[in-house]
Amino acid sequence: MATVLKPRDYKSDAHINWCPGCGDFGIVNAIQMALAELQLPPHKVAVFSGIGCSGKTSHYIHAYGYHTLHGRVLPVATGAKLSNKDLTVLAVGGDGDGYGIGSGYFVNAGRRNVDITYVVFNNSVYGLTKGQGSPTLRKGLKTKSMPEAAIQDGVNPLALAVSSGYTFVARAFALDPRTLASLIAAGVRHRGSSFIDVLQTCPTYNDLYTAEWYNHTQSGGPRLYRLSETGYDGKVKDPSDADEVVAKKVQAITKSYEWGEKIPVGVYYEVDLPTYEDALAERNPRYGREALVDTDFSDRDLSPLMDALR
Amino acid sequence: MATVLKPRDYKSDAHINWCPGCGDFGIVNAIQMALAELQLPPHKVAVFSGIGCSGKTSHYIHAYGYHTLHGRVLPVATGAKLSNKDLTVLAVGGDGDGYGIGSGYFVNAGRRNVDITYVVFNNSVYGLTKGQGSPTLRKGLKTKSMPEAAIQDGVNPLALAVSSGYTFVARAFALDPRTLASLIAAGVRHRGSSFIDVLQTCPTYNDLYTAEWYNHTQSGGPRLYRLSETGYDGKVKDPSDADEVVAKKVQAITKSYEWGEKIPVGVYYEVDLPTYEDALAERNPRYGREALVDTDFSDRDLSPLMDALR
Amino acid sequence: MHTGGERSLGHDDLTWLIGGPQGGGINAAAEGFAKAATRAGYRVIANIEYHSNIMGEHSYYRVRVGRSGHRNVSERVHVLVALDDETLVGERHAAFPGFKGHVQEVVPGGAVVFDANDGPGEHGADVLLCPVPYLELLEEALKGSSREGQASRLKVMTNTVAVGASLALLDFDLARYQDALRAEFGGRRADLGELNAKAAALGYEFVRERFADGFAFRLPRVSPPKGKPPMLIRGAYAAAMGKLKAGIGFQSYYPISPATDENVYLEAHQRDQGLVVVQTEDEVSAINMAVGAAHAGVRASTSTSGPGLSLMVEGLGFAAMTEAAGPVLVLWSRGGPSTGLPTRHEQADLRFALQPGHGEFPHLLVAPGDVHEIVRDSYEAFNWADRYQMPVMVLVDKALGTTFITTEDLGLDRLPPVDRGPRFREGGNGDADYLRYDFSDGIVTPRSVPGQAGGIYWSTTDEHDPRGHITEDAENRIRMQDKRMGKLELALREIPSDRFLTLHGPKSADVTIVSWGSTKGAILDALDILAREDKVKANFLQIRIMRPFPVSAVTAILRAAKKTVLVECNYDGQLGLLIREQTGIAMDQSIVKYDGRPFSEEELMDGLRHVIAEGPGRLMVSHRLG
Amino acid sequence: MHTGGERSLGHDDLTWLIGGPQGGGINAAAEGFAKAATRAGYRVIANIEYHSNIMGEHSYYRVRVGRSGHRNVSERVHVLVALDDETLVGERHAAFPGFKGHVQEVVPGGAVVFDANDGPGEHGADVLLCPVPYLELLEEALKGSSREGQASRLKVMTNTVAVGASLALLDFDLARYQDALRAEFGGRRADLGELNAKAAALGYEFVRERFADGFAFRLPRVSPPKGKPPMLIRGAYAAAMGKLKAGIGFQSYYPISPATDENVYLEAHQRDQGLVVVQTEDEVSAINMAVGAAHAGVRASTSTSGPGLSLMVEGLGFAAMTEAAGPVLVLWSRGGPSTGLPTRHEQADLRFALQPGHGEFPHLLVAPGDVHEIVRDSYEAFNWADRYQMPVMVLVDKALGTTFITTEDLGLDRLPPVDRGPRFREGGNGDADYLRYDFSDGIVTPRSVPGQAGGIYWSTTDEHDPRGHITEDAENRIRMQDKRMGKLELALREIPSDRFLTLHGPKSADVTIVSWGSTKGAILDALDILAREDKVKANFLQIRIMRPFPVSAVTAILRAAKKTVLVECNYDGQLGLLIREQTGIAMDQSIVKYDGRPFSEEELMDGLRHVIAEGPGRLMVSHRLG
Ligand SMILES: Cc1ncc(C[n+]2csc(CCOP(=O)(O)OP(=O)(O)O)c2C)c(N)n1
Ligand SMILES: Cc1ncc(C[n+]2csc(CCOP(=O)(O)OP(=O)(O)O)c2C)c(N)n1
Ligand code: SF4
Ligand code: SF4
Ligand SMILES: [Mg+2]
Ligand SMILES: [Mg+2]
Repeated sequence: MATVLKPRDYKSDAHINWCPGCGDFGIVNAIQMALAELQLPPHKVAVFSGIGCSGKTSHYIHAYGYHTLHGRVLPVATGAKLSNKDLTVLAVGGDGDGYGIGSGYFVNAGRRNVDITYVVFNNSVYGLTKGQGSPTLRKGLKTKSMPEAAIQDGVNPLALAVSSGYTFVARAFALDPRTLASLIAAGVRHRGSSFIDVLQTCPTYNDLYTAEWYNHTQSGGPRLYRLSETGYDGKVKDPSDADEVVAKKVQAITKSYEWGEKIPVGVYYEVDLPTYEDALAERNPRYGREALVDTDFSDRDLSPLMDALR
Repeated sequence: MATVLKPRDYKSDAHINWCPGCGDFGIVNAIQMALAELQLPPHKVAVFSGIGCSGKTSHYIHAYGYHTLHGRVLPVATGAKLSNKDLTVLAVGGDGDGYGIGSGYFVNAGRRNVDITYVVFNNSVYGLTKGQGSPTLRKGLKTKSMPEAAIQDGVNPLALAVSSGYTFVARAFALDPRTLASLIAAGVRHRGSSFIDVLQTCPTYNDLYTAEWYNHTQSGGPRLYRLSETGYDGKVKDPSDADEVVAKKVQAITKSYEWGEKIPVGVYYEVDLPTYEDALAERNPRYGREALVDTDFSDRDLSPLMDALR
Repeated sequence: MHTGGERSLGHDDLTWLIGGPQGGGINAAAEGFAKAATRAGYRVIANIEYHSNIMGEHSYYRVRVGRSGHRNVSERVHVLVALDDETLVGERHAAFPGFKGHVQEVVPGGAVVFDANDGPGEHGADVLLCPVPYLELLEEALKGSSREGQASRLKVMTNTVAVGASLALLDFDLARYQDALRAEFGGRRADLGELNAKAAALGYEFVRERFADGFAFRLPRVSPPKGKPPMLIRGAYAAAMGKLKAGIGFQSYYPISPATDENVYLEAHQRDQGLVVVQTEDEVSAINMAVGAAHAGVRASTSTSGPGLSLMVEGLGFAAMTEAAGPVLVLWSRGGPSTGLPTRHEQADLRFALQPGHGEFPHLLVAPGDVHEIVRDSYEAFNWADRYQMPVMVLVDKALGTTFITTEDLGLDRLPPVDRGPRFREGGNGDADYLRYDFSDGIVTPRSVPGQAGGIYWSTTDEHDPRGHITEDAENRIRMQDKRMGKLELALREIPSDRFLTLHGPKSADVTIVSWGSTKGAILDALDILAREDKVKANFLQIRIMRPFPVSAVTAILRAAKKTVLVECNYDGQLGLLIREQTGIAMDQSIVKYDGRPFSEEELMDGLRHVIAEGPGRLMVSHRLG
Repeated sequence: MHTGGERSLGHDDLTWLIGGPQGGGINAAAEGFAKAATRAGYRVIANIEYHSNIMGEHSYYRVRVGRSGHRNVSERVHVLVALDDETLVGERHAAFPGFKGHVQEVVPGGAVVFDANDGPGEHGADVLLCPVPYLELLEEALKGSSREGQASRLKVMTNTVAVGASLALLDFDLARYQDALRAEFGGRRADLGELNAKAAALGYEFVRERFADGFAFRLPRVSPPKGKPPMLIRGAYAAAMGKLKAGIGFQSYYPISPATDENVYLEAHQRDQGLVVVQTEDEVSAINMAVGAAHAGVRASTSTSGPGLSLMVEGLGFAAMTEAAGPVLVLWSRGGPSTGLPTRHEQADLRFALQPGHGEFPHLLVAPGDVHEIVRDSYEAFNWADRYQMPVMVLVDKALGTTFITTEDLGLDRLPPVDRGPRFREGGNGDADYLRYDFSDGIVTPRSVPGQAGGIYWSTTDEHDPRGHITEDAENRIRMQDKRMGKLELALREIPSDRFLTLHGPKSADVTIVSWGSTKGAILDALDILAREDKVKANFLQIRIMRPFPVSAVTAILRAAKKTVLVECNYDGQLGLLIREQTGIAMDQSIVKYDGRPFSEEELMDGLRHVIAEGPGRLMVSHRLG
């Protein structure tokens, strides 16, 4: 392998079977670009995915790949990361996977702040099961494959993420892989649970949120704009300052309701807080020194445990 | 039965086996008071509960009572309500039940806005399984029965509820059943999904959030104050005004982070929006006219369906 | 496999297969042809194989057409219609053993219709090659229309060209197919219907002129049946029909293959049939909503597949413990384990469906074997749910759900009446007297529903006393468990014995085939072939209700059998295990298949001939079809 | 039941029972006494019955003490210590059949220690009544201390008075009990230890002076064993010990009775044993974290009970399909179905544990029968998980988890070595050559773990090719399914046959008892009694590994058996069903119990005597204990 790793070094040779023009291509490219940017040896990376079109992603990346269960990607990734803290762990999955069947795990993973990066392919449909409305489809909307318009409201993933405790919350666009790549890289660099909601086009089933729709508002210009360009700063300067933390959370949540003619992308919220791994290391210093998977437990002494029962 | 229904008319004769002094007594009393305030015939009320100390509540109320599964109370209640829209449906359960194992259902029920009222007994512990930390216990805290302090963050149930789409979001205190009763009655009157987080003392396991703690801050006064007394108004005046809706949501979420020396109780957020049942009635006017359970389907004509296959 | 004499099968047994990339319109093409053939007076069975993918992977539809009708498909292809190269020569990107193309399946004297730009690959000597310039013909069809010059955008219409082309070989009445096309494109898209009709005609003419002459396998004009034409129906719709007829009010579901078809069908009929269909956030929610609805007094159901059932078992225990009147759970099995083979076939969920959850609780499990049985069982499931106050599972599978078959009548008029089971009627003292879980008289307690005056009760998933309150008392526990489990014996006594099983064919035979569910059609066809070609007298014990298990009837039949052969589409021979568990009787031989596809006629015949000739044991059969 | 001759049992078989309201400290009281007795040189078995409730419901602890030791508890109470009225006369608030009090269980010549304010209710003629003024004696004990006057706040200490009182009857060495009390209250609470010791002494004196004279059932001073005293251990700890010894690194769990005990024990040892224990949001998360950890190369486990297993089956299928090396799932069964009887006993999850999820996949299921077997099986489960790359379930239950028993040695030194199974070592070309799911040679492919250079692989819950990528090819499917399922046969061949089952007692016998799991102790005791009192020659086939099932060994033993009697704590006789499914052999007779409590010695003996005398059939036994 070359000394300098290129995005192509993270491509597997699996046959890709997404629809032509699917936004997922942009996301998988962005992940490969991000890994190259970070120069991570492929064998030190593990990609976990849920089930859905998006779930196939782990097969397409040259790294340890786990295509898990529908909605369970976060617990699986968490178990692996806690077992090998030296691993770079990416979790990916669809919006149905993450915000529907997986919403309980989405909320609870946020509370833990394990050092993983979670990328959600948000196309507002269940792609692989043929285009039903997903949890991000708003009430009243109807994509072409739905017999009836949605009669329940869409979730607000960013507000949910901030409320749940993610320490890095961002949104990006699948058809702008370069920006997405740098956000993913930033998410990986961030210590703690990073979450990136990726607006993804599904040309096959979603005829509402198309590339055209994202790129052109009624008045012509692009719908997406960068938070950074407006002077927005989502990063908490002093994590010990509870007021600043709340203010930044509220700021992010307020922004998260912006959806329509203008949709912000970029980092909504970021804070540096101790991770779950930090807490485990505090409890047991050896955990901080070596990965659990490398720990030799053959020296365990159970006699104190037995003596306590005598 | 008397013409005027009293709280005691909603008491069942089941033997109550909560610990002496448990905050749950206050909540069950408040529910009975609310039902009396609403003068609802007991047989037109169905109470659904999860599993936990709190889950036993349905047994103690004289009304149709369903003590369901751990974490599943909302789907069960939803299925029943949609089947009989004339029923008054209360869902109750613990904080572990609702915000932990049930968090996915909590989020997704919010999106539907079915006309039910959900009361969560928030004691920051898993009572019935002997005092483990529950999802509302904040990081670093340790109740007396825990071997180690919590190393994950607590959820913010109110922020989660607002983000998820509940149309009535409130907080109350178990040891003030009178206020709680009026909030529950308001929640029942509200058309749509009402959610009330009830701060509940667990004298057996939670030695942090005790009655004493709630009633006396370090400086002496009570920790809880009423939102209404501060001029706070959580109610959306014009539900069609998207900006007002977002502003009120953000206001509620901001308030929800207030926790410590001062804790607000009362209605954080309220908005009148069409319910899921309204949407069903729009789709099928008969649904609006009579409860599904009363509908006679024996007149169904399947010949058009068969003809379409010929 | 390709024994002689096939040409003589002529129009009574002809297999037409169309293959192409997923999302490329082969469903519409094949279903259009199948419908046209049915309307033309033929009987059809048509099944699809496809990948868990939206676009691009190889998918194919096998349509078997004849006068007298078959109940299973055959591997012997008479006309192959290839929309792409992979259909001809197989999966080029497969790193490990992959599908090698359908050309190999074409019988001597058969034909291949393919794009003139593709090569047909290796094929039998006696196969007629019909290269057709799909795109050129399509361009021609569009000429002069408002869509002229859009051929590459409308590329999916080359399917119509190809189908039209194949019909010329068959001497099939083109107008019938054109009618089907016009019916498909109604209203605003009527011009597309016309253009398609034209494209079909151009393909038809192209082949008629160059290749059709002397082609032996034909579907000439026959006199179609009088009155309404028969239906072309598949299990997914049959289940929905049964449910609707039963008065279903509430269906909750979470999308999953192959259950989605039934759910989407019901969803599309919400307005005209007045039911509520809720798409939930997951299967846990789906089953629990259905339990809530059942308790509320509505006929409630949910449909899922294996992975969904793994999430629903908790809810089944809840329903059983609280003696809810349902729900009815329709399980559309697919290839397992885990996510498995989402769009493929298997009968591997029987054991799990027999014990769907922890602890001991009653439920009823029925496994219909064809569309008629699906209608009946999906309907009656609600009667049983109400009568025995327990969840009822209907176990079906991908093959049953998706395979279209011609039928005149679904038997809706011959169903037993709706039975809502014992209901509480308010008497004297109201609530105070009413015991929802009374065990003093009889096993099934009359139920009230919320909203009903005087009928207030409590229920809990904990063990409970007759009033429904929690108790851990030993004596009460024994009586409640006896009450709940006793309902299984009650059902066994009350349900007519012919609902449990059917012995097809002669009462006494040299070989008794034992099976369940979707193998029914294949086995019935095989009985005919065995009798006709092999002079073997065989019969078929089809077990339909699996729980409660009809021990004595099965024992009697199997004790009398000379040689028993188990046939199942799974690895373990799960029905065999159940029979042995319940009766002690082991099958003499078994034929299993677990390659993700249902039995073809040839696979089953190969297997049966082999085991009839050989000694005892387990035989795995598979012709490794695509 | 109360046959004569019991007085002569003397100190070799004495049952002491303490009952009182939940949360009222009976655990500490009983465990203190049990530990004191063990240290005094007696052997103890002690089990608790309690409600799913935190405070107030009736709970009781039965402690059986003797020189030679029993493996099961007895109903014949020699000394009853009642902390409340309900212990004496039963559940007053029960609307339906309720528990009637423990006084009925006291043998002739036995005694009841109770609060002087309560009435003892109906009791046998020959029962010694010892009313003791609990609170007054406690007040006296507190006198002069810093806690003087706080008796009602420290009311839980009346337990100590009561226990002390009972020890006088037994002539038990009071100092031993006082030591146990002092050990319990260490550090800052040392003064409470002293006060308790004083309270015990006052109770002791009160009874010694008034009632103890001539009481027949005594536990006099004996010479305790030299060296370290034996342990008093229960299954929950034994499982944790086995896991720790095996090198467990990761345990995830969600709280649920009766699994919580094991989890909390491991949690308490995170610091000193270096493992990570994660309390998750639910069982779905717990199993999936454990699967993730297993794939990451750590020995990973989770523990739950029936309702949790219903949520974990999805994850088990995932582990099996991706051939993860584990996790180990310890299933602590309780009374079912659904939420059921959360704190009560049952063996009703066997069938579900045999097919835990949809589709067909391999897993290993072992059911240890006592604390020593739990240590061994919990340990070896990890070896099997690594060696066969499949999930392993250890099936235990509430009775095993909570029953304390005296033992000298857990056998940690006699365990087989740690075996991590076939591991991938980087060779030549790295990733390109490595096939994680290679089926070309052997059944278990060496595994790499993420982080390992050259070992990159893919995995999926879909069917996959040797590289781990999705494929739906028929040939590949067959080979992958054969590979996965074939590991069960490999395990059956490789695991020593004595790990699968044990035939206890004489090789040939008139009666062969067949059972599994926690009934072991009861049956071993029963074998002794049958031989001694009934002159019946019986043996006991204990089946321990249930999947893969040891067909030939079981068949051989059962074919040779004269009369087989199945014993199980469930409704269906689930092992009997499994045996019949696997061998065709039906049990001659069965004894089942499903009242939420384990077999007492008397229940089992009643049952055995009955079925030995009578013809074939199923007998439900229950003495309807509290
Ligand atoms: C337990 C379970 N239920 C249902 C399914 C079927 N299923 C497969 S993918 C999918 C939804 C995919 O939607 P999403 O997560 O948004 O991913 P996308 O395909 O849009 O990328 C569903 C419901 C499954 N695999 N497992
Ligand atoms: C599926 C499942 N897992 C675990 C349990 C065990 N369990 C019973 S109650 C409970 C937690 C109760 O906590 P909470 O919901 O906060 O209610 P509380 O007792 O505090 O009122 C748990 C984990 C269960 N009944 N079902
Ligand atoms: S269905 Fe949509 S999300 Fe799935 S591969 Fe096709 S375009 Fe992409
Ligand atoms: S444990 Fe806590 S929540 Fe449960 S009954 Fe006792 S005081 Fe109430
Ligand atoms: Mg999606
Ligand atoms: Mg709680």
